[in-house]
This record gives sequence, structure tokens and C-alpha cells, in this order.
Amino acid sequence: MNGYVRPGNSQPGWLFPAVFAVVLLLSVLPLARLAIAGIAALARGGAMSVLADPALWSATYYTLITAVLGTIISLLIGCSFAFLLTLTNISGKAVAGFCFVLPMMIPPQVTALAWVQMSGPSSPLLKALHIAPPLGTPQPLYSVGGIALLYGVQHAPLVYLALRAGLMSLPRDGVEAARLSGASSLRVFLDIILPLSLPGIIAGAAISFVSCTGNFGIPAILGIPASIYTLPTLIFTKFSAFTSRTFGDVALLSAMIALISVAGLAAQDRALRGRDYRVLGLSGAAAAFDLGNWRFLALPFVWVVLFFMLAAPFFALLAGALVPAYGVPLTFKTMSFSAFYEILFRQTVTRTAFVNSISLSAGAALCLLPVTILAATALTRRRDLLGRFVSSAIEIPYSLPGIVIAVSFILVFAAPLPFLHVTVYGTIWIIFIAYLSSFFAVSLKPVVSAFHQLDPALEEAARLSGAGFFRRLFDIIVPLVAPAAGASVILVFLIACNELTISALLWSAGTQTLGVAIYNLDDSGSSDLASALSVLVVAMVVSMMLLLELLAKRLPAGVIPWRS
Amino acid sequence: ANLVLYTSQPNEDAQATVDGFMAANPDVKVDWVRDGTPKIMAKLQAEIEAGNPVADVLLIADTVTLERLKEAGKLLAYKSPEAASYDASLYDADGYYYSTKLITTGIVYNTSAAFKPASWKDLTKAEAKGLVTMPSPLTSGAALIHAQTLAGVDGLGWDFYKDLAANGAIAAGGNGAVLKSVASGEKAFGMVVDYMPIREKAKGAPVEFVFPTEGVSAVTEPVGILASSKNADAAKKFVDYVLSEKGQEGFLKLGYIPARNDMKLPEGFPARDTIKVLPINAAEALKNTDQDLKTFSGIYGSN
Amino acid sequence: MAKLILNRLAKDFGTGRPAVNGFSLDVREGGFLALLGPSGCGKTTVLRMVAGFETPTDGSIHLGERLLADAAQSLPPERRNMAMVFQSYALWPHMSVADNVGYPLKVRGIKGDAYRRKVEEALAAVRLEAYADRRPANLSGGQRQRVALARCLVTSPDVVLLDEPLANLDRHLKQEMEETFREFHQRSGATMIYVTHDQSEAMALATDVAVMSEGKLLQVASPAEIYARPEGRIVGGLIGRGAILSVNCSMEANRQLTWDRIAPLLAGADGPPAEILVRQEDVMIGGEGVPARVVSSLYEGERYAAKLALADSQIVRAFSRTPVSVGESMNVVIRSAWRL
Amino acid sequence: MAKLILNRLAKDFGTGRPAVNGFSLDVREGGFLALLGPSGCGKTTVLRMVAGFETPTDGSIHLGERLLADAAQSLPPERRNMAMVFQSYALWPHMSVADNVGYPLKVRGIKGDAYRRKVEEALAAVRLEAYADRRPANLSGGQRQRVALARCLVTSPDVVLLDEPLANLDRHLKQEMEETFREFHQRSGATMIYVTHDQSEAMALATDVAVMSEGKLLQVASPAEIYARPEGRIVGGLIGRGAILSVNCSMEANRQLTWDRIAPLLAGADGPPAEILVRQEDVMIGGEGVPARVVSSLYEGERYAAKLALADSQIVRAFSRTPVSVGESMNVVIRSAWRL
Ligand SMILES: Nc1ncnc2c1ncn2[C@@H]1O[C@H](COP(=O)(O)OP(=O)(O)OP(=O)(O)O)[C@@H](O)[C@H]1O
Ligand SMILES: Nc1ncnc2c1ncn2[C@@H]1O[C@H](COP(=O)(O)OP(=O)(O)OP(=O)(O)O)[C@@H](O)[C@H]1O
Ligand SMILES: [Mg+2]
Ligand SMILES: [Mg+2]
Repeated sequence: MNGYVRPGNSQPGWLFPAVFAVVLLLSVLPLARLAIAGIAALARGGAMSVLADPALWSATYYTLITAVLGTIISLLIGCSFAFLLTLTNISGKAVAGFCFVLPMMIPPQVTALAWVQMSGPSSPLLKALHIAPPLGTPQPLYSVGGIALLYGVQHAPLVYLALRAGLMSLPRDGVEAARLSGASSLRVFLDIILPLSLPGIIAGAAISFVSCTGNFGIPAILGIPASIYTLPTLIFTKFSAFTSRTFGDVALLSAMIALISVAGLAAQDRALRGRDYRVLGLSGAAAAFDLGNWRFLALPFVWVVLFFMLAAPFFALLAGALVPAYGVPLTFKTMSFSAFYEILFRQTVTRTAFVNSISLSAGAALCLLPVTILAATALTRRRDLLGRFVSSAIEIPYSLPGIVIAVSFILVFAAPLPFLHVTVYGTIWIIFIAYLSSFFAVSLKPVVSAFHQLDPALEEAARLSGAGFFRRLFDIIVPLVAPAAGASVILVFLIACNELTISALLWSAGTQTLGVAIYNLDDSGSSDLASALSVLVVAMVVSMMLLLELLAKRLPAGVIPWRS
Repeated sequence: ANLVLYTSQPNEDAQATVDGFMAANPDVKVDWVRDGTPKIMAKLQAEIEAGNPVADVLLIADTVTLERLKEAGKLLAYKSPEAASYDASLYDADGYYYSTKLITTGIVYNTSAAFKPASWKDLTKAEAKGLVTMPSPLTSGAALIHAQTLAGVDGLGWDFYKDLAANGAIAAGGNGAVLKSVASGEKAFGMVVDYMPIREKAKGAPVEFVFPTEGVSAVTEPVGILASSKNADAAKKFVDYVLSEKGQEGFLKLGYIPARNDMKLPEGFPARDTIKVLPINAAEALKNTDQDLKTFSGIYGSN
Repeated sequence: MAKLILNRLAKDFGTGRPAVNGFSLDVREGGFLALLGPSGCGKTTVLRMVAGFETPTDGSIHLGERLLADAAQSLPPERRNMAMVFQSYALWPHMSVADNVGYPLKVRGIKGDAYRRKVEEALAAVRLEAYADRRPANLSGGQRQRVALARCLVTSPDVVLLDEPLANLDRHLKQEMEETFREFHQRSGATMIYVTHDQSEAMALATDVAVMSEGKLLQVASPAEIYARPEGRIVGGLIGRGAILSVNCSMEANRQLTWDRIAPLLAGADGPPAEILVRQEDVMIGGEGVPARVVSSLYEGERYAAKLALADSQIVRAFSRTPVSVGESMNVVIRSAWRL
Repeated sequence: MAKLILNRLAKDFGTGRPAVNGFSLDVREGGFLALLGPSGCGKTTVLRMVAGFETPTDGSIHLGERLLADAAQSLPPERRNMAMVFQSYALWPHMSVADNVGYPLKVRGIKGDAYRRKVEEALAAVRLEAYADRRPANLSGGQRQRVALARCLVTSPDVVLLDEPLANLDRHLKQEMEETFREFHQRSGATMIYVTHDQSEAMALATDVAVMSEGKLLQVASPAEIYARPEGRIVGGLIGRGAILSVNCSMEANRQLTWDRIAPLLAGADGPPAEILVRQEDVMIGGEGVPARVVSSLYEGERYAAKLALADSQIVRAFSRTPVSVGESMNVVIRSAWRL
């Protein structure tokens, strides 16, 4: 009958099919195309030899172990920051929160190199302390532990942002009830806050894990010297020696990564199953803990971590930009701003790259938001096979190395689109679509976890007020999940702004992104220019974040992740 | 449509080449894309797989790669009139590709290093223990050629690589990483392509470059035309241009050794005849690539 | 507006015991139905099915000719033109009080002056004019409840569902709000369903009272009727204050018993076993009745509520204007009783 | 255990009007204090300060000799050994009912059999044995409230704070729970503060009743005292049901007036203007009283509650066992009244 819905469905009937269609277009289509190419290649023989290759299994092992360890480290750092900065009365919250999301903007290879230098024989820090190891001592970061540590550092902000949104909607009275029950702050934290923020923690862990499985930059720098190959670095080597079988190998390796990330997703589902996180009634202001004397411990912790995560690599970058050549010590005599001058006024590519990257990442972040909210609505309470399929399909592109996504998109889009006869390939739009596909998972995670915590009565009250689906989405749901939505937009923006491997393959004249520009400068030996550009990117992001700060009053509460 | 060039030349160099060509051929417009050889190849292969390769001309790392494309039937044969001025070993006899410059791989050392290496063998000395780094053939095309070249030399061979490994050498990342590692003093010695340390030294970096006595390997950044090109005429003009004296002067100015006979050498290089370039057979090397990579990984413990 | 028909409604949450089961009820057009029942008996679930938040697992809901829901399909809540006060209020924390109240108007496209006037009226009706700009989180419990009330009454719904809307209000406000409901009901002619635990509220407001227990409807009748002639032990025990005595009693047609019929029963008459409901106000202390002993006595302000044990130690309840103390013996007369 | 002393307590949320202001009150050791007041008058805020969730902006709270809080310092709630039923219940959605109830025990390190037994007892006391494994989200409103109750009473706190703990329960349960409170109070000797809007609850349970309004304490006394001798218009209007008449009346010492003193006042005596409180149960319909006209009449089950307009159109309230209809004229006698 017209206007009726099937029972048990609080959503319009078209919603899930629409989300399904989007996912089909963004994820399934390119991945399927790659799979077809792969199968075609393997059909010519060799599948067995790939599977029998011990390299595949050792890479799988390393991928798993580094990803798991990295996730644990990122959880430790990200969660402690989220809890400290959201729930306690630690001083300088806003500044620390602001600084904590910045490391995402520093290319991982820069952080890796900065750390390698900091801990190596030429470390200015260690030299100053006279504890620098002699030339030739093995670098401790070239190890599984080193990779995991860097994964942890690189992805901690993801965890922070995903979790913070959930912490904002903790029920205050629940915390109070626990304290009155006699629970110390620590117990309240362990028994009430931790379990209630589990959706956020799990979302953070999932993003972090998936990012680790697909990361190429860090294992390339820290793993290869120690002969530690992860699946992404192995994929890259397959591309470097192109044979007729390459697509087959790549598809197989990618399938391996996809399997790992689907397994991760299943673990996440498992962890959330059978629990209820709906905050009943009013969720008041975030609970404030008095740190008391612990702040003498917490405050240094926060700033020491920030020093290693942000300041050290950033100053390494800055130093790299100020010296004329690599290895020249930075003194007032050697310092020069010519790299900045060159980047700002001479290189035309800089401006194009800035414009491209900012519009691409802002566009992707903003376009993904509505899709994400619709998808979260459709998926949150859905527990069937189809729902799980869609969730996995959203997840997989982000878990694959950018180069694989890029290749898949070339496979789909290199030829003019059928029927439409337009070529997307070579334009900026293909990068855009690839970004949508790849970062969908990043955008979705925090929002889904916020949906898990919503009191359904709030939406019901809106329905009864006569608000149709979109109306209540705009008026009620979106403001209620605003902190998560804000986190999601900012996450996608920051990640996309810095993105390299997808655009590296998809760019063409005029569509360079910042990541590509920095990489190309670095690759061609102009590491000073590359550093200068990186510094400028960080400066740009900082100024955009400050701009947001000005807008903060007009945005819903909690949208901006470093404001409380 | 514009002529599309895929190249692995560094940014500025690519721009300079293209600018020079367009100045000489004002009627042709060139769009170019640069990236590391593996990425460019991945892009190209994916395009081919999708049935619509975009590139017309390739100007990328090494002859082995182009040899592979030639064997797959993806290249167009073109006999350039400029070929006469080139050593026959530097281009394909059927005209599928032509080398454009010589990028040699030698030894870079930090000026604070304990000794000044003169030959490849020096890197296996006890003083160099744990202080040697080299690019990995798995990430750098030049490094692969280099390994394959040295492996074929009497007295070096794979044993040399084994000795290096025993001496604590590591194979990491690309040439850029090696340079950084040596320049920053983290390692003392490295194998690296010539122009990088020479340029950096000029800017003041504490590094020196040596052409070892046994000889150096070279990649030659060949140019070739794709069989599927819809701009074959313009593409041919491009090939002619980069091979011409004018085009070669451009490379010289950028600090590379031109492939064309009788050209000068850039600033900071020793005389041409003191540089012994070790030969490599592209077809042969191509056949052995998989095996060589395995051998290398075997030595450097990967997997 | 039309009759609201609940037809053999059932809802099972899969917990083993259905929350609502075979629940049939007609609410007459413009009626004001009070729904009473012990905690957890399914009242909220019935309201939620009427509103469209839960689909019945069986049965159907009609508004006049229109099918609202059955097990296979359901008209979404936003198209039912109903309003509800939620037991948990369900205020939107991100909106001010005025925005919360005005939201249903906004959705209906009412703007400008009309909007402002209506919101002001609604806020004035619940005495929250001064709190228009506050956030719900900064209100007291009763104030939140009043915001929910104002939001519910700001439009002209066909059906109004009230889930214990006055539970957190003081007596004065309660009376005022009852007055507001009455006015609203008369003015709008909406059909109202009112869930409450407070019987005086229910009796005072409703045109009909329905009593349910364990998911089933026990009785529907006018307030006076259900008070005077409850059907069965549960309704009898739930409506009004009283005690149920087990006696042996012949099953004659007249179930209303007076003292001359009751006295013999207490003395132990013959007949089949039966239960009689003795209202607290019908037990008169003093006079020549049967002897009783005070078991407990509670001060209620206006009067004392005493529990008295009869000779056979069955309990009756009585009011007393004067203090009575536990253990005291007295005679009581039961003015009237009702055979259940 | 010791006396709970609230000393000129004040709390200002920065909204312009302080929520609590100069509130001084001693709750005697083991006392059971009912806190009454209109919605939004600051009751919850007082409880929250006692529990330690809000620090007073002024004044101090002592438990015996021990300072609990003043404007400068505050003992954290977890070290006060108190228990509270929150107006919003504050159940933990991620724990089952049994875990919610058992949590305070767990924190105190009680394990094994002792733990299980206590939880079972507490659940049994609120009639939720069958729901031990449910999540709060799957409970009805009254069931949630009972979980909160059970959690509050499972330990042996020094002070128990109850914020409208029975608002969502039906009459039967309410009575049972009142019984539970009484028992608990006797057994544990805890000091209890009980916020409610239901006066019969307050009167029945409390040893003392405090009435507050707009953040200020108006009167504290025993239930009988406060009912019989309220101070001021607000307390008079809030406690019990009645009407306040403006008359001219001499200010003699005896403020309790009988009909022979009242009749002349209604006829219009000389004297300074005064207000008298006329309780609903003291207005007798019939006899030779003053004429009055029925303004409204509400059925309450047990009786009818009527509003009557006197000759000077002042309103009094009366009960009637028989139906009265609006507009009807009758005579009324005011048996007694209290000069405020
Ligand atoms: N967090 C807050 N911020 C600002 N004002 C508040 C806050 N909490 C309560 N108030 C205000 O303080 C006053 C007292 O609130 P309180 O909750 O103590 O009232 P109450 O007596 O418990 O009322 P009720 O019976 O309605 O629950 C109210 O006017 C309320 O609006
Ligand atoms: N979502 C749910 N899942 C499972 N059981 C539920 C759910 N909601 C309610 N119930 C159960 O259904 C029964 C009826 O609940 P309902 O909320 O309708 O009771 P109620 O009559 O409104 O009670 P109260 O007066 O306490 O609010 C209760 O036993 C309750 O535990
Ligand atoms: Mg209910
Ligand atoms: Mg309150």
C-alpha cells in the first residue's frame, strides 16, 4: 500500500538499495575489475607458484604482526590522549588537542626519517648527550617493533578522533552513579567509561588496523633494510618488475589484504555484538575527572609524546628546508630561506598542487559526509549478510595500498565510459572518485559508532513530530552525531590532503596533488624543496584549523575535535 | 590531442626537456607525467590492460624495461636519423628504443668516513663493516640493472653481494634514501647514481662520489614510442629531438652524461674516458630478472 | 478524526513472555482513555505500537477506516499525525527549550509570528516562559517533563499519547496540567490515551478507563463504572484502595452487598467460596460491627490509613480522622462491598 | 553515622537566579527527611550537593564532625558512602540488571556467595528476580526505576538520597516499596533524604518534612505538625489539599479556628487582613452553613472533589461522597481552618 513500510524498518525502503548502489560503484566495481584482470593473468598459469611462494606467507605474517602491534600502540597513545583531553581537567587541553591531530599531516616517511636520525649515530640529540652510538651500529627502528611503533604514532590521531566523539556523549549521571557507589576514579574509568566508549575505541582500532595493513611508506623505509616485507611493499615490488603475471600477483596479494581486513571487521563485529551502548535519556555534559596529583604525571606525558610525535619530525622537516643540502649542519651561517622562496614564488606546480589537494580533500570530506550518514543509518541496526557485505566492501578499499586502488581505477576508467562517452581518466575527477572509494571507511567509522550510542527515542520523538526521513536526519540525527561527523570530515580531509600513492598513479598534467608534488621533489633530489613544501602544508593546515576555530561558534557543539 | 610523455626523469628535468622540445617544435604541445619507474609502469600496464593507453612516448629508466615492452609488442619501431651519432650498444637495432643519457651507479661516501673507497671491493673491507647501504633492486630499476651488471663481472659476481651482506651492508629504499643516509652520516658508504651526490656536493653536502676502478653500471633512460600512439608523427619528432645535439645539450646542462658521442661531460665529472661503463645485454638481463631478484632477496635475507 | 481500533494486538520482544497479547480495544472518537496497569504490564508498548515505533507481531491497528499497522505493514509514525509524551521525555539535547517545543510546528511549515505565538502559548501553559532559551540538560526533572508536554500539545494531532506525563510534577502543577489537558481535549477533539499510575488523575480526566495486566486487557469502562463494579481480582485490587476478603457467599445477581448482607458472611456463612472487595472508605470504625485489631497505621495528612485484622486475621483497610495506634482493638462496620 | 548538617548552602549555575540559596537544614542522625517543593525549586540540586556532584557556591555540608564540602573543597562522592536513586535512574546500559544492582557490592570487594545472595535479595525486594539478565534498555520505565532502587539499597550507606524514587510505579508497588524503605531505614539506621511530589508518600514515611521553594527552605517539622500548622502561604498551599481565603481577622494567639470563629469572618468581620487555610476535608456540605455554588466537580473514585464559590466568589474545596454537579447551590460548613 502506498506510504506503508515493512515492519521493523525505521528507514525509507530506498535507503539501503541506494547505499548498496553507491558501494557497488565505489568499491565493488573497481575491485571486481582488478579481480577479473588478475584472474585472467593467473589463468595463464602461475597461481600455484604465487601461493607456494614463501614470500607471500612471510609478508602476510609481517603485515599481520605489524598491524596488530601498531594498532595496539596507536590505541594506547590515542586512547590516553582522548581520555586525558576529553574527560579530565588537565590544563592546555585545547592546545594539546590541536597539536595532536597535526602529526597526521607530516608524511610518515618524514617522521620515520626523523626518528631514524634521532635514534641513529648522527642524532644531534644523542650527540649532545654524548650517548650517540658509533657509526654503523644497527638502527633499532629497522625492525618489526620500529614499524609498529611508527604505525602507532601515525595512526594515534585516528584513534583519538574516533574515540573523542563517543566520549562527548557519555552519560554524566551514569558516571556519577558509579562514583557514589564508591568506585574510585580508576574504577569508574574501567567499569563504566571504558565499556561505554567501546564503540569509539573499536572504531578507532578498526581504522588504525586497516590503515596499517595498507600502509606502504613506513614498511618501505623501516622494513626493507631489515628485509621485512609486508604485503603492500611486496605488491610494490611486483609492480616494479612488470610481467604478464603482475596483475595476477597483485590481485592475489590484494585479496590477502582484503581477507585480513575483513577478518578485522569480523573481530570488530564480534566485540560489539550483544551489547547495548544506547545512552538512555539525556546525555549531559562530558564527565570531568579531577586529576589531582596525577596531573604532574599526565601533563609531562602529554607533552613528551607530542614532542616525539610532532615537534621532533616537524623540526627535522624545518631543518631540512632551511639547509641547502642534505647532511649540511644547520647553523645561522648555513641557514637559507631559498627553498621557501623557490617553492612559493618559482615553482608553478606548488600553487596547482595546493589548489588541487585542498579542493580534492575538502570535496571528498564533504561529499562523503552525507553518504556516510546515510550509510550509517542504513547499516547501524542491520545485522544480516547483505549488511555485512556492504560494510566489508566499504572497508576493503581503504585497507589496500593506494597503488592497488589506483590501478583498479585505471582499469575501470582508462577507456571512455560506455554510453556517456566521456573520459574521466586524466581529469581530476578520477582522483576524486578514487578518494571517495578509499576514504569511505575512514569517514564511516566514527559516525557508525556515534549511531550506536544514540537513544532511539530522540529520533522517534522527531518522527512523531511529523518529520520525514531527511527532515529528522538534518534536524535531529546530524546535530546529535555532530562530534562524530566533525571528526569524520576532519579525518578525511587530513588524510586526503597528505595522500600520495593513489594520486601518484592517477595524476596527469595539471592535477598534481601535494603528496605527489612533495614526492616528486624529494625523488628528484630536491629534498630541501620537498621539506619546504611539507612545512608549508603543515602551516596551511594549521591556519585552516585556526580558521575553523573562528567559525567554531557557528558550528554545532563538539564538531571541532580540539575544542571541548 | 597533445603528445603525452611518460617519464621517470626528475620534475625539473622533465620540464626542461619538454620546454626545449616545444621551443623546437612550436606546433606540438606536450603533456607529461613523471613518476618512479615502477609506478609509471604500473600505470601504463593498467592502461594497456584497460585497452586505452594514454601515453605516446616513454622516456624511462632503463633498456631492460623497454625491452620487455618491445617483446610484448607494445612499442613502435622507428629508425631515427640521429641514431648514427650513437654507439650501437646504446639503441635497439630495430629502432624500438634509444638510450638518451648515461646514469651511472658508483660509490658515495661521507667525507667523515674512515677511508676513501676506490673500488667496489673496498666496500667489503672490515673498516666498512655495517656502514654500507645500497638501493634495493626491488624498489629501484637502476639498482636492479646495477646488481645484474656487477653480477656479470668477473671477480665480482653474486659473491661480491654475499660478501657485502656478510659485512653488514643493507639494501634499502631508493637512491634518495641512500644519499640521505650517507649525507646525514648514518652510513658511511653507499651505492648511488652519480648525479645525486655530485649535485648535493655542489650545494655543500658532506659527500663525495667515486667512479670505482672495476667500472660502473649505467642505466640509459631510453626513449621509445608506444605502438598504440595516435600521435606517432609528433612522437617521432620528440625522439629525434632528444637524440639531437640540442636535446642532448639539455641533458648535459641538467648534469647528466649525454649518450650521444662526442658530447662534453657535466661539471663535477671526471673525463669521459676515465669512466669505465660496464656493458649489459638488455634481452639477456630481462630473461634473468626474476631469477636475479630472487638471488638478491636470497642474499639480503628477505623472506 | 475517527475511532481508534486496536484489534487483537500482540507484541513479543522475543523474551519468552509476550509484552502485549491479544489486546483489543476501541477508543471512541474524541475519547479520553486512561490506561492503567501494574509496572511492566505493557502500557508503554501499546502506546508505542499506536504511535508506530513498534510493529505488532500480530493483530492490527485502525484509525477509522485507515489501517495504521498490522504484522505485515505499518504507516510510518511521521504520517500518523499523533503526538506523544515519552516516559523518558526524549528531549533533543542540542536544541533550546523553545526549539524543542517548536519543532513539530517547524516541520509543518509554520513560521514567523504564528510560530512564535504558538510556542509562547505552549510554554506559558507549562509555566516555562522564563526557560525558553535553556538547554534541556540544564533543567530540573519536572521542567524537562513540562517541555515534553508543551511539545506534545503544540500542534493539533489526531491522537495524543501520554505516557505518565505528570509523574514528576508537584500537586499544583499537576492540577494545572490536568486542566490544560482537559481544555486541550475539548478544544482539539483529539483522541487521547493516557498512561498513569495515579488513579485520581485517571478518574478525573478520562472518559474511559482501561485496565491491563501482563499484556492483556482486563476491563474498560467509564471511571465511575470501573470504580463501582470492577471485574476480577486484579482490577478490583488496582482501582481505588481496598482489601479483598475471601468468604463463602451465594452467587446471587446483585453483587453489591450492604452491611446486613456482609455481616453474616464475616460470621461464616455457607455457600461457594467467593471474594469480596471492601473499599477503604466503606469501612467505618466504631459502632456495633465486628471486632478488629489495628495492624498498622500511617499518617497521610488529611487522615490516617489503617490496616485492620479481622477475627479470622483477614485484613481490611480503613480511614480514620483521628490517630489510631497499632495493637488497638475496635469494632468496624463495612458499609458496602462488591463481590468480584 | 551522624547528623547531616547543611549550613547556608547556596548554588548558582550562573543563570541569573541561584538554584539554591541560603539553605540551612539539620537532618538528625538516622532521620528520614522528606523534601517537598514545587518543580524546579532546587530539590535535586540539594541532593546533588549532598552527594558531592556539585560543589556549593557558598555554605558548607557536614556529616557529624566531618566536613563534606564547602565552596573551597569537597570530599569526592566515592568517599562519602552514600547511595542515591537518580531522578533519571542513571542505569548503566552496558550492564545487565543484576550487574547494575551488584556494582556497588563489587566495588566494595564483596564476592562469591555473599555477592549473589545480596543481589538476589535486592532484586527480590523490587520484584525483578525474573529480569536479572536483561539490559536496562529492554525494561519498562517502572522496571528501570526499580533497578535503580535495588542498586541504591544493596549496600549499607550512611546516607541514602532518593530523588522521586517511586514516581513511575503503580500503587501496589509503591506501597510495597514504601514498606521496603521503612524496613531498610529501621534495619540500617541510615539517614535518608527523600524527594517526592507525592505527599501521602512523604507523610507516611518521613520523620520530618521539609518544604522548600525557589531555593529556600520554608519550614521543617514532623509530618503531623507541618500538616496541622503550616507556616506561610506557600507551605499551606503545598501541603495537603485546601484553599486559602482572604479575610479580615484579629491576630489572636490561637491560629486554629473553628466554625464559630470562621462563620463571622466569612460574613465580613473587622480586623487586619489575613489569610486562612481551609482544608478540603474540613469543608462539610449541607447543614446550616454559608451558601456556595459548585464551580467544578471531579470524580476521584472514592469521592468527588468539588470546587465551590462562596458568596464573595472566593473558592473553597470540598469532598463529596455523592455526585455534585456544576452550578448546583448548597450550604457549606467549614469545620476548622488555620490562620497562616
Ligand atoms: N545544570 C544546570 N544549569 C543551570 N540551571 C540548572 C541546572 N540544573 C538545574 N538548574 C536549574 O536550577 C533550578 C533547580 O533545579 P532542580 O533540578 O534542583 O529542581 P528540582 O527541585 O529537583 O525540580 P523537579 O521537581 O522538577 O525535579 C531549576 O530552575 C533548574 O532549571
Ligand atoms: N525492547 C524491549 N525488549 C524486550 N523486552 C521489553 C522491551 N521493552 C519492554 N519490554 C518488556 O515488555 C514488558 C512491557 O513493557 P512496557 O514498557 O510496555 O511496560 P509498562 O506497562 O509501560 O510499564 P511501566 O509502568 O513500568 O512503564 C516489560 O516486562 C518489559 O520488560
Ligand atoms: Mg511504561
Ligand atoms: Mg528534581
